Amino acid sequence: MNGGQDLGGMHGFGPVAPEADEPRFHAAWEKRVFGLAMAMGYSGAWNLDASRSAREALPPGEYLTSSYYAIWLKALERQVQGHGLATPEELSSGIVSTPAAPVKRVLRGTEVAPLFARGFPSDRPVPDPARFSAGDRVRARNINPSGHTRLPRYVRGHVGTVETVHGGFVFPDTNAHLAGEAPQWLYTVRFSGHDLWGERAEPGHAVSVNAFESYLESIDPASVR
Amino acid sequence: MNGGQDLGGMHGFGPVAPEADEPRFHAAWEKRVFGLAMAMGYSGAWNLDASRSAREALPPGEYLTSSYYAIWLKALERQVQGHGLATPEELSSGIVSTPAAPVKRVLRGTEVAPLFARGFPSDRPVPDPARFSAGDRVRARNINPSGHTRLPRYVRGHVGTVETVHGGFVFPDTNAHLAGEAPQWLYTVRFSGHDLWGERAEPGHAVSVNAFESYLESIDPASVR
Amino acid sequence: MAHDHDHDHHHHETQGGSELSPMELRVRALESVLVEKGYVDPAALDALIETYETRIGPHNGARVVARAWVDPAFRTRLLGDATPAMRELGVGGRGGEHMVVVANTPDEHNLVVCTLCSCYPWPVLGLPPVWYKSPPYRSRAVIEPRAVLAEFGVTLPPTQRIRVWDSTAELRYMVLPMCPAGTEGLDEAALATLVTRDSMIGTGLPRAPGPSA
Amino acid sequence: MAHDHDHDHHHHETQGGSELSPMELRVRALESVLVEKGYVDPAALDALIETYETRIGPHNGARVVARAWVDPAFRTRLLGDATPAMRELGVGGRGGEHMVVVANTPDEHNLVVCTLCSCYPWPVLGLPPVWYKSPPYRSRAVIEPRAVLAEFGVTLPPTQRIRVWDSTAELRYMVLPMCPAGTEGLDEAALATLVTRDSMIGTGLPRAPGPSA
Repeated sequence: MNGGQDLGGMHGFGPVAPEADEPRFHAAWEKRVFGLAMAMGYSGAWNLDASRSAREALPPGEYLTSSYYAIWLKALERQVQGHGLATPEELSSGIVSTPAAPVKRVLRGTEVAPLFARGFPSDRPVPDPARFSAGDRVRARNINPSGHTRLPRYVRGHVGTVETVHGGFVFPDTNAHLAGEAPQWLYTVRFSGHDLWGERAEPGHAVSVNAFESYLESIDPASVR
Repeated sequence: MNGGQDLGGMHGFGPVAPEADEPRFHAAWEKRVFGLAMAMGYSGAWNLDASRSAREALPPGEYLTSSYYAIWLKALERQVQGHGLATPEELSSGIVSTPAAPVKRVLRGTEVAPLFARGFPSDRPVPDPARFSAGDRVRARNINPSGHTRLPRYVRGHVGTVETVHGGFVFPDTNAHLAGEAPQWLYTVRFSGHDLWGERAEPGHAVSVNAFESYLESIDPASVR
Repeated sequence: MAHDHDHDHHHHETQGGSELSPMELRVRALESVLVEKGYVDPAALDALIETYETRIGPHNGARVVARAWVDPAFRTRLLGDATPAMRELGVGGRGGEHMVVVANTPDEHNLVVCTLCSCYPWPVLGLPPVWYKSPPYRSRAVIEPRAVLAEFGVTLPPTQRIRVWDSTAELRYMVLPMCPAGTEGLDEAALATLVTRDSMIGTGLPRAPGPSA
Repeated sequence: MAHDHDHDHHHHETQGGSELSPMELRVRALESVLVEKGYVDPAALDALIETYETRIGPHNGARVVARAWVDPAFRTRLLGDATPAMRELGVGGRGGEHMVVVANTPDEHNLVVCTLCSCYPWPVLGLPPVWYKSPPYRSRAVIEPRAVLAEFGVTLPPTQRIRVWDSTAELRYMVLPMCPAGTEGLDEAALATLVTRDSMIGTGLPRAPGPSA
């Protein structure tokens, strides 16, 4: 979605502001939100793409004026409610008043270390051959889905060069909406800064994104859909 | 600038929310801000484009969470301070503690009716002939200035058709920064919704913008700068 | 979006014991300084507010539309060069220096927006409503106009195209809606009462004439 | 941006007389419900927080970099397929399942960002700093990386290109910085101390060795 999260190329946010001590968390509640989001992410009620989608679905003004873990919290509350795992009254009061709904999995304390050390790979086999090869010139398609996508606005419509074919990966645009992993070939596509930003771009500047196959089209006009 | 004001095509703000009674102003202070902004706009210290630029220079999160006249107020305060017409302490206290700076004009009560009934036209002669004619296919240039511009992001890079040549008008991108009116030919350019938004665009949908000549380039590849 | 989330308001003494909001106090301070320094004439301030709060409004545009419905020659002048045509009816001024009128047809419906700020033909339609200036309308009108119209209760035939006019320069747009059916017996003044503000933005259609018409 | 402008927080009783912020109360309510309903094991919560607060951090990435500096074969494996190469050093896991390492050269400097959220190689660099997740960095890194680097005190020669990697999928990036001059006598552990977190994001360069080196 063209939401508050799609920040590449925006102006007006001011300078980058590193902190002197850079604590990992800035309040006790931030740690709990982090842990709760990670634990619930394992429940099977949703997935990582769905969580990202829930965060970026906050109204842009709210997204941009909420701290990072406040965004996580608000999205997690919405997900918990949206999946019927708790009611607004329960989240408001902290008092359970409805029965628990079934979840696929509950992450146990003893499982954290082995599971998180192994990780949760998102590469998947894709039966069809890759449509593009390293060196191909491709255009990032001009899509504007109202749902989740990982193709940022600033590359859409621009022509770049395929650098790497990474294999098949879970497709976030469907997975975020629990519509299947529908894996696709993933590429690294390099764009010149001049092509992305115009003649005033900083010289000697290139940007790469990771783009799923359906985000790309051949620049051979005959094959442009 | 690619700021919080450049809203065309964004998602996530929710439904349009008409009000039942639609008061012109929602608080007494809104009227005063409106009047102050209009009166100060006549002072010659800045111009309308500069005021728009000051409003959109608010950090995007603040822009998107401020009411309309709160944006006007904040921009006006910044302009008054930025031009040395009052100090932050004066604006904070309401108590004048420094001498007034000279301004070019002061709008008098008796002048309001005749001046505002006449208006403040922004058409200006342009010596050179218009580069484009009705029917020409043109591309909106991919510019990304950090300063004021009136070419919205959603049309940049897209090809449209010149419908109307309107004559010369003050160029906001320079005028906003008090760098001269530098008038340019102004056009109406029509884009198809499909070209702007991709294959999922609503059918039978076109969008026109008013584009200054320097926003446009011929799609003849030989003449693309 | 309609209320101010401002946190960094200044601190003021309550003046004269009245209870004013932080924004009222902040604006009052600004006004005091600008007036006392001589940049703003209080009489001009009053005249500006009075003008735009009470004198201008969509009745001006409605008169223009009704005239165009009854007078084909005026309609031609209006669509050809709207600013002088409106001046014939005494309509114009600040915010309407460069008017463009776009006519709805059975084939094409027009919708006006300002994605970048709030450009609006003040002397023709008055000051814009909050929704016109707010992010939902500004963001969506150009990407999903049909969905926006549906929220306004306007469902157009699929065969009627939608043309969106984004007011990105100093041209200001007014939509000339189609005259409703059943208005044959109405005079210009009666027709003007059918012309809603929204029908001149494109988010609405004119009222149908009442049973007495 | 670093504090929460949230207005619609829920109202809670103060629990046990302690003074908790609205956010603490809101999160406490959420945790209570999720734990009581059996969706969250408190021991898992504690283990997750403990792991990511104290166990992971940029020292892991620094070990990888130092090894690549001293071991050309490892460097080759790392740049060819980073995930198994890092596993050789026991580095990997959640948030680092698909690692890509990009090497700085005199001709090209690499910079990593996630414009759409906050993707970051957790097991290699730890949890990201606030600035990495915040709008200024996310918006500007892709459009004016040289200006961003200057704010970090990094001024590159104009002849050194800048390559920005926007982490838009599940690949996670680590920059392999160039080994500083004057490190000939240092062993791998000493070299690792020169590798800053920022030098592996691309917003910094490794430390120069101290006078004792």
